[in-house]
Amino acid sequence: MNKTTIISLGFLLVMGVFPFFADSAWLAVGTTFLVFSVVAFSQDIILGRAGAFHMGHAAFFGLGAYTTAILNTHFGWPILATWAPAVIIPMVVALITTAPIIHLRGDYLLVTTIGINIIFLQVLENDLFGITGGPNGIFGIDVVKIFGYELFEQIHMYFMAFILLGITLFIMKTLDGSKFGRAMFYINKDDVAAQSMGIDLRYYKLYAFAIGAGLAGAAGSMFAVQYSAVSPEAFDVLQSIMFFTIVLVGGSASLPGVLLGTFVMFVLPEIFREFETARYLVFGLAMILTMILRPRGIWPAKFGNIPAFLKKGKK
Amino acid sequence: MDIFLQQIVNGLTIGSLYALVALGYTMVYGVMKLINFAHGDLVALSAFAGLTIYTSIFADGGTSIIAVITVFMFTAAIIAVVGVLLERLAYRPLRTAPRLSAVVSALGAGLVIQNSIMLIWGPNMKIFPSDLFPSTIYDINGVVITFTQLMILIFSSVLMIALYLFINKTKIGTAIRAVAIDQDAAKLMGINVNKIIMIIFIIGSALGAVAGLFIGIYYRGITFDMGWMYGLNAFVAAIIGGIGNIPGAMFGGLMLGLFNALISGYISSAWAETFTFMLLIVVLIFRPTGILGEKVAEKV
Amino acid sequence: MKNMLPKLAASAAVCALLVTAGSAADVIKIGVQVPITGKYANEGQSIDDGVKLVIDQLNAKGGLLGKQLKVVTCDDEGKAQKAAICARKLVNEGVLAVIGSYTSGATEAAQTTYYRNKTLQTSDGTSDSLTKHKYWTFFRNSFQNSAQATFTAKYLVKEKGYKKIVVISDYSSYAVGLADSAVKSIKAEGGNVIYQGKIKSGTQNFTAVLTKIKSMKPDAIYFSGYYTDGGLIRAQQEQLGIKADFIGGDSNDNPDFMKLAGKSAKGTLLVNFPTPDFLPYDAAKVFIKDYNAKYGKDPSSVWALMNVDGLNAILHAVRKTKSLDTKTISNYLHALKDFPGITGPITFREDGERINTKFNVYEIQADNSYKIINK
Amino acid sequence: MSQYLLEIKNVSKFFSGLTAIDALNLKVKKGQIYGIIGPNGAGKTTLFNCITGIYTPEEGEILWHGKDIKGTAPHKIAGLGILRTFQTIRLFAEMSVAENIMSGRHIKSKQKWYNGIIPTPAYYKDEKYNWGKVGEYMELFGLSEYATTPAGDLSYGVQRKIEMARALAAEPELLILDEPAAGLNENETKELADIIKKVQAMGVTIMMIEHDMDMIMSLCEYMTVINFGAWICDGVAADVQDNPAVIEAYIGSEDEDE
Repeated sequence: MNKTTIISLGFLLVMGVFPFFADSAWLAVGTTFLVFSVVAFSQDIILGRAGAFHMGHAAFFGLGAYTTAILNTHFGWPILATWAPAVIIPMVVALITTAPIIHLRGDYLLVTTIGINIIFLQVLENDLFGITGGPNGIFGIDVVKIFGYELFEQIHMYFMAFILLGITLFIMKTLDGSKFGRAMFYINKDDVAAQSMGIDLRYYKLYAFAIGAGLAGAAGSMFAVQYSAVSPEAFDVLQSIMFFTIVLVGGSASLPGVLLGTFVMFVLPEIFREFETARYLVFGLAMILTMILRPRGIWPAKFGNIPAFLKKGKK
Repeated sequence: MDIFLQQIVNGLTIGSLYALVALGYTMVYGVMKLINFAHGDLVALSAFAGLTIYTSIFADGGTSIIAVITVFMFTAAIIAVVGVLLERLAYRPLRTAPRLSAVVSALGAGLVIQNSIMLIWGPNMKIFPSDLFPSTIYDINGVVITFTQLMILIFSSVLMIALYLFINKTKIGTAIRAVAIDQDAAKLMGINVNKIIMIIFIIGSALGAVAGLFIGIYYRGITFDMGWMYGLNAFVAAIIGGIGNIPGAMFGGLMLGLFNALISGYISSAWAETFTFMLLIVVLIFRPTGILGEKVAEKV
Repeated sequence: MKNMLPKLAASAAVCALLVTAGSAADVIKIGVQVPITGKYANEGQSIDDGVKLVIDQLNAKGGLLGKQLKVVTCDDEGKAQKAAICARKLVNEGVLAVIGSYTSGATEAAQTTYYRNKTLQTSDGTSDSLTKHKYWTFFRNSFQNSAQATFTAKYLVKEKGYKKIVVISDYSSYAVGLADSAVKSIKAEGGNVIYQGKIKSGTQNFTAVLTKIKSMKPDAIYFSGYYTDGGLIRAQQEQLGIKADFIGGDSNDNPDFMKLAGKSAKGTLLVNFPTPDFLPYDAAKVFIKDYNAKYGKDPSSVWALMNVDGLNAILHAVRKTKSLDTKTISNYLHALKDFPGITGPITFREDGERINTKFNVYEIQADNSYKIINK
Repeated sequence: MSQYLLEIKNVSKFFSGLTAIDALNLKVKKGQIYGIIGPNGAGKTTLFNCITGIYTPEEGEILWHGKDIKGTAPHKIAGLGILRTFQTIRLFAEMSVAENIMSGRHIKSKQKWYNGIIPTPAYYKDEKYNWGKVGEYMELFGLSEYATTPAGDLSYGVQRKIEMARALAAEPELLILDEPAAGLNENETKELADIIKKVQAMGVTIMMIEHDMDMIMSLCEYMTVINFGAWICDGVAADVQDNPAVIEAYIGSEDEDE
């Protein structure tokens, strides 16, 4: 067992017992924390691994949420049946929208991905095809029904989100140990060298966007079910900026880093709710300080994820 | 036809404001390769600071040219100082850090400025008095232009021309261009890079302050979170023009203002932002470094 | 691993503490779910202040049913997602009733949670859909969008006889809802809507849309959004020389409208629920005086008063029924007729709708005062 | 099928009016160590960039096994079996040595598109096989002790070796070395020469740019001299050394070493 596995298992254990100590409000915060962690991980695939400056992730998250909401409320699909489209549609949209801009460098990509988010939001607000519910969004989304049971309680939501996070961690681990994950890192660290090693930049960046969007879509679907409502403001650019910041404050491409980032950027503001107006000021200061003191994030990524049999010689 | 010309006037007015703000983004980007996400919030701050200066100094003295000029000078000076502080505290420690760390720091700084405004001036909309400028309206064959609009157009053109000359004809301007091309080489040539960066922040922030004041005077209502919207539009304008390129920012700002006005006027205001970003994407597909941006070949 | 576990354990401990903290039964808790930060912060803060004023006064007089009252505020930032969290939090605090939220969206997102947990809720949200569920826990303390729309349409078409009407809204659920029902009502009255458009709230520059409208030569512009945009639209309309009457929906009723519109404010028509100044109720004047004495300013708008009315109705019901059972209180409220609120008599319909609200049309005078001009 | 592995035919490359390569011709035989020499700015690296697809020459043909590969994307060039190193070392500095070398195995890996999310038995087998290969190349270059060390932390000489190991891990037919001895001391240079010979013995054809004349002369079986992008002469070491045009080209540019 390597360190990452131990950390993941420890974390899963803590989160597994958390609901038995928390009241329903904190359970809601906990559930949202799990959902946001999944989104943060999916953002991290694109930003932390493939190194694409992507600041429009809330669009893919929202697309998953709206897919579930629309299929369920307008077309009467059961929630379970909406899961596949809630993953596939964001994937396809991510591929279509990023394919023409994937070659853009750094900040140019950043601003165009903000654009994707803004266009998505405008589609929602303008109620395109009359199915998005406009600025109101969509209310009254069903709960998951399985074998005749209705999973409507908060603790059910929590454990569904928990399972989703587990699946996400498994995917992240597989990705990091595959040629796909490594190719993303190579591109991130030096794209010219990566190309010369036969790595197709375009393919792997799009691959990152597709996987990232798919996971974000799954999280979005969960989010829609948890709140039984979706509305545009939950998926605006500020939300994208939050996911972007979570990854960088926590530590990009670092599993514990991203979890910490989500905790710091989402759960702490909930805990400090009492401070009301001043909290975002403190928050901004903390962002600056974190970057100055730990430019690679609170818990930076460590490389050297190689099989044990190669680790001979000096430690 | 007069409706079309009216849209042009509308577009140019907002476009010159975008251009002034865009210059701040582009100058910082040119030298530091950093998107100064806090710049939009500086613009908002300038509007609030300007309003406070005006009401505290000229509480009931009515308006005069001197009053208006004083407000502009004071505000520009204050915002320039804030801009320099911003660079010292939030950006300089990160100059050698990964680029994205500086971006997060900039986002954090924006949050700090925005929420400071809210804590100092409150969450409510503040309103500029309507008599800072005469409320004269000129009607030229059905095309209407107000005195304030005229001032915005004239002043921003003068400032932009002055900046252009400053960058291209003076010694400091040459130094700025040198630092933008290669910081290390400039350092070797004896240029004080820190000083140049300070000058950049002074000029950029002061231009932003002028824009912020004009926004306050023209639209009157100012809110603590308005910086984000102006910032984003101006930033898009800077990229369309070719970020790092000063005439590019001016061109981009005016172009975006016009484009927005025509889209809103003739197609749909509900989809204006969608069209803005479509324009951006189309421009970047054909000119990956913006319309006036230079093509940068990477050394392999 | 070493650093991670304690942190998470600590957070779990914090949560556990919070669970046990708030369960003392000798106080009655009143929840306030409003936007304390964000775009609608001033309205939210004003509602919060208003509620606290009433509760403080009541506590000074010995409380209710011999118990002291306590206000628990939760900031929903005007966002649906935060509203859902607030709802759970307030329910958990064991509040008797919740005042809020200010926006319809945040109210609707929290509604079901309150209903399921038998917690009373009173909100000033005006969206029609709020009373659609017929939750027995929900009481609207303001009025329905469609009621205002019907009144406005009748006034525009029948009384003023406008021939070419333009309807503008922003993107908020409230404004779009009001604009949509206004358009429907105007058409039903036989009126002619020549253009319905949307502006993005806060963009400040509305000249592009207005220039387009200018070419249509309308005789009336109806704006269903908020004063922050309404005042600017009015000012820019006059700058561009569009000779049409400006009629603003209820959310334009705010002193800042006049400041934003400047000299153009004169002659503007506003449709609203009767403001306290125009109501012959001393209670309203007393409340405003007390509010001003405590906070050094007036309530930011009539919405604070509406919410206080909702609160007062609930407190009255508790007093009369001598019960803290929400179902009993709800039944009493549904049977209540013309309870004297500070914004007028209060009567609730079966679905929680406040009925018989009257509307007025005000014309803004040169000195920024209001004059009622409807019949 | 051509008897040459790589043929450069009349290739020209221009940069906004400047001629970087001027109608150049050369032919590389399988198994050769082929040298490209010339003063700084002669267009040597530009030539390599044209071969590896980073630049597309405006004129001429680049024939690989007799087929024109001009304008092929860099990652596809690598797929054809042409791998390179860089004049300024381009390693993935923060990543471990083993991970760096693993990048060479990228094109040899047989993982399916879904293996990024779903592991299959074939995926585990493939991973194991390729890491094993990485181990072999680390052994070959004496890098095993650095397996987990970030590549950027190591000395220049070691980094050069990692770069070569990385390229070699892709099992290339043609290995292109851009100034492999630059910045190395005498011992390291000697070691490098041995490694290059070892690589040649493995059946890999090598093209190299080098300023170290001793090394070039002793290693390269054939070489082409270029200046200002144009051909000056080619031949075996002895011929080139005595060619007056070559001497002139070098003397004409005093500042040959940067």
